Amino acid sequence: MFPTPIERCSPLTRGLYRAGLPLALIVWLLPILAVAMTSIRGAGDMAAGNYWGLPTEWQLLENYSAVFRDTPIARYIGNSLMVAIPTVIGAIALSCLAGFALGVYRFKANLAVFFLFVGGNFIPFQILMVPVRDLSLRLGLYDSIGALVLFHIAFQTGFCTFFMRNFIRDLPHELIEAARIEGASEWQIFWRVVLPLVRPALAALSVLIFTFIWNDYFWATVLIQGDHAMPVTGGLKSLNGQWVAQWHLVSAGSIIAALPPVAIFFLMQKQFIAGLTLGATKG
Amino acid sequence: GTLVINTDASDPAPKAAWEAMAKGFMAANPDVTVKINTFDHEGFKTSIRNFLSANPPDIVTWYAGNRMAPFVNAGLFEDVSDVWTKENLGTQLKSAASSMTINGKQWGVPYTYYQWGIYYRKDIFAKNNIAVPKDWKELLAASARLKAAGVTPFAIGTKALWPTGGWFDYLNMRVNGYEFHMDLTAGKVPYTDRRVQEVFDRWDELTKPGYFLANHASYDWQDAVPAFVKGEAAMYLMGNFAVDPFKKGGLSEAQLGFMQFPKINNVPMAEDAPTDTIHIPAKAKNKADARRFLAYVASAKVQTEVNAILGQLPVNKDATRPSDTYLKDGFTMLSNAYALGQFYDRDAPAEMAKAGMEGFQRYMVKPESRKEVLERLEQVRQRVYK
Amino acid sequence: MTAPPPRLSWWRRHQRQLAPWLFLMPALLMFGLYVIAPIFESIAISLYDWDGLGEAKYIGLANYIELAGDPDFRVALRNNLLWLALFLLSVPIGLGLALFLNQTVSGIRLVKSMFFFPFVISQVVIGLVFTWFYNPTIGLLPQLLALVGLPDVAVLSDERLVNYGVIAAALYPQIAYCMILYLTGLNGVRPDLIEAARLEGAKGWSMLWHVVLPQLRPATFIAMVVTIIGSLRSFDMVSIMTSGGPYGSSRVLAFYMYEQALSEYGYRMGYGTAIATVLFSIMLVYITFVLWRIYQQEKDLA
Amino acid sequence: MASIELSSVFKAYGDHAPVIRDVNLHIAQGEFCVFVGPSGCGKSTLLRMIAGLEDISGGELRIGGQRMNEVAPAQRGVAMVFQSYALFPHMSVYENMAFGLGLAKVDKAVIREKVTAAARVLQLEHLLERKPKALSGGQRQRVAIGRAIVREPGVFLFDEPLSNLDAALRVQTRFEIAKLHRDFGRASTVYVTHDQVEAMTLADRILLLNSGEAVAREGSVAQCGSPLELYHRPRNLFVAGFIGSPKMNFLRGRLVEAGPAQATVRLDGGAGELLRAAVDARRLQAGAPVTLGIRPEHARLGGDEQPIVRPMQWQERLGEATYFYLEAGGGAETFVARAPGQAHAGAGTRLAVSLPAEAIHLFDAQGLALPRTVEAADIRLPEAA
Amino acid sequence: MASIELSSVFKAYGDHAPVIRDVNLHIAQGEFCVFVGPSGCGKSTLLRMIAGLEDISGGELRIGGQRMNEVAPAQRGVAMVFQSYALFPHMSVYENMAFGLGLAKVDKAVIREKVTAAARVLQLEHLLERKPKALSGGQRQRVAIGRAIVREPGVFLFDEPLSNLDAALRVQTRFEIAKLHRDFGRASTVYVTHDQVEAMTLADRILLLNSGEAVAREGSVAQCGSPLELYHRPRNLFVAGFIGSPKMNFLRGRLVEAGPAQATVRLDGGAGELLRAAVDARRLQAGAPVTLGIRPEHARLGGDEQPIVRPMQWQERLGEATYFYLEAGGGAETFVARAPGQAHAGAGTRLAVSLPAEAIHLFDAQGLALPRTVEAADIRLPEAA
Ligand SMILES: Nc1ncnc2c1ncn2[C@@H]1O[C@H](COP(=O)(O)OP(=O)(O)OP(=O)(O)O)[C@@H](O)[C@H]1O
Ligand SMILES: Nc1ncnc2c1ncn2[C@@H]1O[C@H](COP(=O)(O)OP(=O)(O)OP(=O)(O)O)[C@@H](O)[C@H]1O
Ligand SMILES: [Mg+2]
Ligand SMILES: [Mg+2]
Repeated sequence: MFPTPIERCSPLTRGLYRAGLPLALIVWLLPILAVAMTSIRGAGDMAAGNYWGLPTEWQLLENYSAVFRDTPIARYIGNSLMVAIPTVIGAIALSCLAGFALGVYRFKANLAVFFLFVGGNFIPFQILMVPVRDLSLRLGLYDSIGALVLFHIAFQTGFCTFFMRNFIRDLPHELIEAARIEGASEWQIFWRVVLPLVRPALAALSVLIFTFIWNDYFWATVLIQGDHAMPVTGGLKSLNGQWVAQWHLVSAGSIIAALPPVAIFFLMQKQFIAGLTLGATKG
Repeated sequence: GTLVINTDASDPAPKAAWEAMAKGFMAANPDVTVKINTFDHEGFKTSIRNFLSANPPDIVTWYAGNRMAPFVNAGLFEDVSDVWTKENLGTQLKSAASSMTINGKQWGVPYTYYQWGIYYRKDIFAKNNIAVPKDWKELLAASARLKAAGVTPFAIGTKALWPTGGWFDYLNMRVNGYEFHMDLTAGKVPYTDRRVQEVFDRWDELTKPGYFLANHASYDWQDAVPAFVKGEAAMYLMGNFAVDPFKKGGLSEAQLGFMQFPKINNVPMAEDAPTDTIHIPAKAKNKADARRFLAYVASAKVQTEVNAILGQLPVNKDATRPSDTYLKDGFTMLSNAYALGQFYDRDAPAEMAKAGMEGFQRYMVKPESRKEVLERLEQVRQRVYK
Repeated sequence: MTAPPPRLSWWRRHQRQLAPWLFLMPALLMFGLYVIAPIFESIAISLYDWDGLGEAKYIGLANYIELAGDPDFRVALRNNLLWLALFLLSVPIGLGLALFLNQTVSGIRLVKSMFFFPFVISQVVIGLVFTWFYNPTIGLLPQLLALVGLPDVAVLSDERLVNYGVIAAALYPQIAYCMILYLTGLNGVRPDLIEAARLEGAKGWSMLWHVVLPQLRPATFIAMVVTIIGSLRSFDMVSIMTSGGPYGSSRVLAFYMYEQALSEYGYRMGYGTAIATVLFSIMLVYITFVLWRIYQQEKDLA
Repeated sequence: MASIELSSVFKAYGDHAPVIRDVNLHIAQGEFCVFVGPSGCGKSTLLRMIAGLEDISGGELRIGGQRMNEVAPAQRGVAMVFQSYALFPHMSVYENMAFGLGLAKVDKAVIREKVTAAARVLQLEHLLERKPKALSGGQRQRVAIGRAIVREPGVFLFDEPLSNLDAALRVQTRFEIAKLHRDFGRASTVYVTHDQVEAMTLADRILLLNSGEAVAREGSVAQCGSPLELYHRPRNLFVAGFIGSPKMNFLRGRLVEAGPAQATVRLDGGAGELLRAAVDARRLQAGAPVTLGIRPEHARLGGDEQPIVRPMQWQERLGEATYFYLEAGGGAETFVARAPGQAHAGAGTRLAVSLPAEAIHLFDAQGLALPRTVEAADIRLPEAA
Repeated sequence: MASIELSSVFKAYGDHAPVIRDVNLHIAQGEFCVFVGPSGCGKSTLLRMIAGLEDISGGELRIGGQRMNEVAPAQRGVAMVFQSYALFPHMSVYENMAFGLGLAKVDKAVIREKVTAAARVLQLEHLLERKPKALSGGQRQRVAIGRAIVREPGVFLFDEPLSNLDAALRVQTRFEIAKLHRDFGRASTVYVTHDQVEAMTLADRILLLNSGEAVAREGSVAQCGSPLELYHRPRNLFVAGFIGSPKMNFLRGRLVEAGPAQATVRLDGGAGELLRAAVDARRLQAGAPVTLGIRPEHARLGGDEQPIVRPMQWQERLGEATYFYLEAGGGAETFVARAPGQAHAGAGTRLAVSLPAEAIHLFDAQGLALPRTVEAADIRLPEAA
């Protein structure tokens, strides 16, 4: 175990470790594996009570196409994308600007404003439920994708600003001063010097926010009522109500809903973890 | 013009029914375009509050009874007494008239309802030599015999709470009668009343011996269906919508029987028959076409067609009777019913209903908590109906 | 380059003072509109009796007085405390996993990323999976229990077990989260300190306790922060797995306020926001502590 | 191309005591001025005020005769090279160098010409497409200089530009900077460093800054003059101790007699030796406490001109030279003397060190130097036959 | 307390070429051995192998006569001071120093006694309750040393312990380390540094390590000997160039004549001067290409013993000394000569530099030094009367 590198341990320990690793992985992922497996089970297996063993028939295509055919899951996924992507763009745009202001300039209210964002980011967001719902109603956005997008942008701006500010403040201040001496205006400093430098942070944040938003369930419940705007988490929950005891379909639906964030995580793992921990460990 | 309809018809059959209605109406009224917004069944119950005030359609679906009261009181539903008078709905929709009336006015039009009752396994009854119970004693005896044979008498899944409401409704209506039940759900009687205690005395006779499916609080009503289908349980107190999953599960008409909830005390037999309705929001834009639509839906012909698709009962007394065995039985039963309840969660105000069903669930899981449950319900009653 | 210094426009002279506020404006507007103002609005609404349809009626502290005597609220509050206590288990477990995985053998990167999965997947999915896992007829848990000869239990419908069942499901992603934090923290452990300690004779527990853990303090801090916040915000799992049942015994504050304010049988906006306000004040103590710590750090850096 | 004038310049951060106090300085066009001083004395602050990166709390700054206090950095005609180089990591070398000209909307072709010319001078031509990350420390340094020179500023500012380079590279880059200054000689240069050798070798003039309470007492400027002036004629104890390495030895004593060209001092410690110093101490009274200073390289071991005898504690043989650490006595620190590399001695040996009168500095009780009466004996080497 | 023996020690990381090759070294009990060499040559690696922090790929390590290859670091009786100090930031100074003893389950009272004693020696007594963060660099350094000495190890290991300190502090701490070594004289010490002055002044013996392909050719050890041995008798060009600062000047030439005590060389560049060198070059044939080396401090400006005349490019006046940079000619780099501080010359002046025969080093075409025939003229300073 850390900090002794395993190469320095006895061959026995090393062997145990190597064998234990996949075992631990399987136990850890058991719930997910079971779902994956069930999502390709045939109805026969389900009827026979074979819920946890290896599937006897493989109905990968049948189950998944059934999900797409019989339920509006494609619509849900579309909705999720339509919520997540604009949110990511909006939250990041706002927080870049704000993070730049807080990270670069020394002014009196700097820390106070910063704490406003950080503190807002930590509140139990349920407290916002009733007012945000009312606000959306007044704006005529209730039960529409716009309502979710605007709220998510605003709320995520807290976290993103926290993150961007820390990142920008860690940039060498001399770069900004050098640009100033070279004759750059404040906007040019932001656009030509700082923005290109925070690109890794942007990637990290985008990935992270995307998964956050994709997985949001609470606000989908609060702000969305109909299938026309329901993201996939909420959709899955309501499908679960219809699919009682049809676990192979529930599983396939779950897998479909889980796939995009997992795929993004796999593709951009480094950014994801960087985002998570940079934002976090600075706290 | 355009007629916007918001419905909760997210399940396949209701969806088809509404599409048929829209099509029929447009055929009859070529000048009107019908636009249906379908909402998730559960989500609809919350979203209706918002769109009624913010962005009202011309027609909404809803439920009769107390469930409609908040909207009527908040002035969100249109008074449609004129339609009733004009179309003579008072007679045609007689059975539902009282549940559509508040302050002497009618606030919408019912278009479908269905019966509740006990579905049972004929084959298992036969195997165990049990006749269809006629009264409480026989029901208890049958249950005892089933239990002895290793069969759970009653399937039930109470995770979603409302199935407990069915049991309470029936026990109360059979023990104390319809009027008392209505007084109770209207908040006029304390839950600690001796007569309520008697309901629970009867209920105790089922819960204490363990006549309900074990772990029922883990299941939705559909989760309990397999137990019934597989013969692990022999009876199921449910609405008629359960027949479809029973049949899909593989039960034939030879195996599946329907009976009225047996008599307990000597009171007139009333039944639960939840009614689905349509209303015109007070702020609707196209009220003229909406009134036409109401009249259209109220007609016997349309109700016949729609309920054929829905697999439910038409409210209009002139509509054609259904051919389905269980619906036929149900129709007969309801026709002879002393009165109809809408169901606990529609008859009682929402907050009371929630607390009540939660209490019933708690009681069914832990019968020994009966006293606390009732005391708690009484507390809630005092607050809700103040 | 010796051109006379240009007459400076007002904008040029004040550019540096104004720039931060211009940059901040959009974010502040959105955040103020959607987050800051609603907090106060919420607190205000909690003084009213309002069903979201009709007129709101001012009733002062009546909602809070009712809360004080509301057994459901007490249950929710107690459950939240239970969540808080048990949820914190994810910190040591996450640490253990991180220590276990922090080795350099071939393929470890893949293994690590697989271990992150539960965190990436929506809680809705995990909730569904665990519901199924606990299902008394077909779930794996009863089957496993049967294997070892224990009586089967219906975890989610047993008021004594339901909270543990839900929390266990919620722990699953949270452990993964803490593990990620610790894995990154371990990257930052200074090798020279480890070596110095090794020379001093530290190994095993003494190494972990005296040298590694103190260096992981920032990771531990943040893991605690996110875990505590997560436990107080917990909503998804309860909503998915039990909807607060059986008979409300697995309610938590976040869910209870939702139920009271926006659910099918609810629409007591004032009462819901009163619960929210209570939850907020609990959290505020904690947020203040976190901000205070960040403030200390900022002071050190400045 | 531009002179720099600081008149009574002050700087205070927030409500703190001023960091910079009362700096008056005229840097002529083409002059190379080096700021030195203890860490935290405000060298960078002063430089950044000239650049426009810090506000000037009081006084006036003129560049090329124009008041610049309120002018934005970019309009001052200054270019700065930072300690960290501050190259934009996302831009290539070319883009880095062209950045300022681009912002000034200079014609593309002109930019290319100027950048290429500067790159040629700095031998960066083959690196123009690289990103800074792909350069060595010395190359980055050169790019930073290149970025400064393409704008043809009137003033060059350097803030410890060599401190991130290793020893060998530092020497080489130092030569290059000197060469550049000669070639682009019309620009004034201000250069901050903490490296004595850099200061001594590069400066036309050194500005040594005070720190701590001395700032409040006598302003920020400790002494300003040519390198050898500071070396040979330090104004006070602080300057004497700061310039030179190893630092000047100090011995306590009392004035015995003061003549126009020489003074006699009795040392406090040791044998209370009487020493003559080529110093005009007539403004002090006999018996006044004085501090006598002599640099290690001027204290001659084994010599017999005014010898003092002290036990040796420790020696360091560097090959090139040997440093002897002697017990000074009289409460002073160790006395260091430099000897040729061959010299050595047994531990504890009592060694005679001669302190020639013309190498001795004398300071009064306030630490102010008394005027020395000998000229520094410059030897101009003749052209070989 | 313990000697250290390395026999044919090798080290390779993974499948790479060995970093350390064939090191044989005996460090006697009480000896102070300094490792120097270019960056990346493996100094730290070698030290860490002694500490037990790196596995030894081949060969044997003995400490106090015991084979140590497989022994855990804590059991080797070694203590190490890291470049970063590696103080535990969450422990007070006292806890840092007591850590090892506490783990070894030493009695609390004994620990207190030892730590207090060490703190007294290092003047840390008033800091015992502080956290490392609240200490200055020099104090941290002393705590790190304190932590090492409380355990009374047989071997002290230092890895560039002073490189994070500023110049003045570095000098002072250097003295302290030397003093400690004298006081705790029974422990052997291995000290890694890249600072020549540290190496020259602290070492009983210097081990200079090769890097790059020289490692493969001749093993890791370039030369091992006393500081002055390396200074005066470098084994080859690499050692000659590495030791000494500014580094030795090299001039190309050809051997003209070789006698038992002297050789004559004709320089390639310049006027093709004939120079005598006090070197035994008889193993080379006349006409063989040689490299002639002379240190800047030995090349005497204005002298007339074997003068060569070269134009001056540039001078640096440091006050204490003046360095003249001359055009070497013959493809060699600039020729540097050190002169006293008073000396200076006009740019471009042709200066005469004398290269005394006994100061000249000669290297063959392979870079190996030819044996010098003069002893280094050590002058032992006499006790003063
Ligand atoms: N932004 C600031 N706010 C408050 N004080 C500051 C600020 N910047 C610098 N100081 C203080 O001003 C003084 C001078 O700082 P400056 O950086 O100019 O010193 P320096 O001479 O460049 O030192 P060094 O040699 O370490 O670079 C220091 O005491 C520093 O603490
Ligand atoms: N863990 C490692 N894996 C592979 N190569 C390594 C490792 N550690 C060091 N090296 C290589 O071994 C060589 C010697 O490294 P070492 O740190 O001993 O050098 P050093 O002489 O101490 O250098 P410096 O003066 O920069 O401290 C270097 O070339 C380095 O790249
Ligand atoms: Mg500075
Ligand atoms: Mg090293």
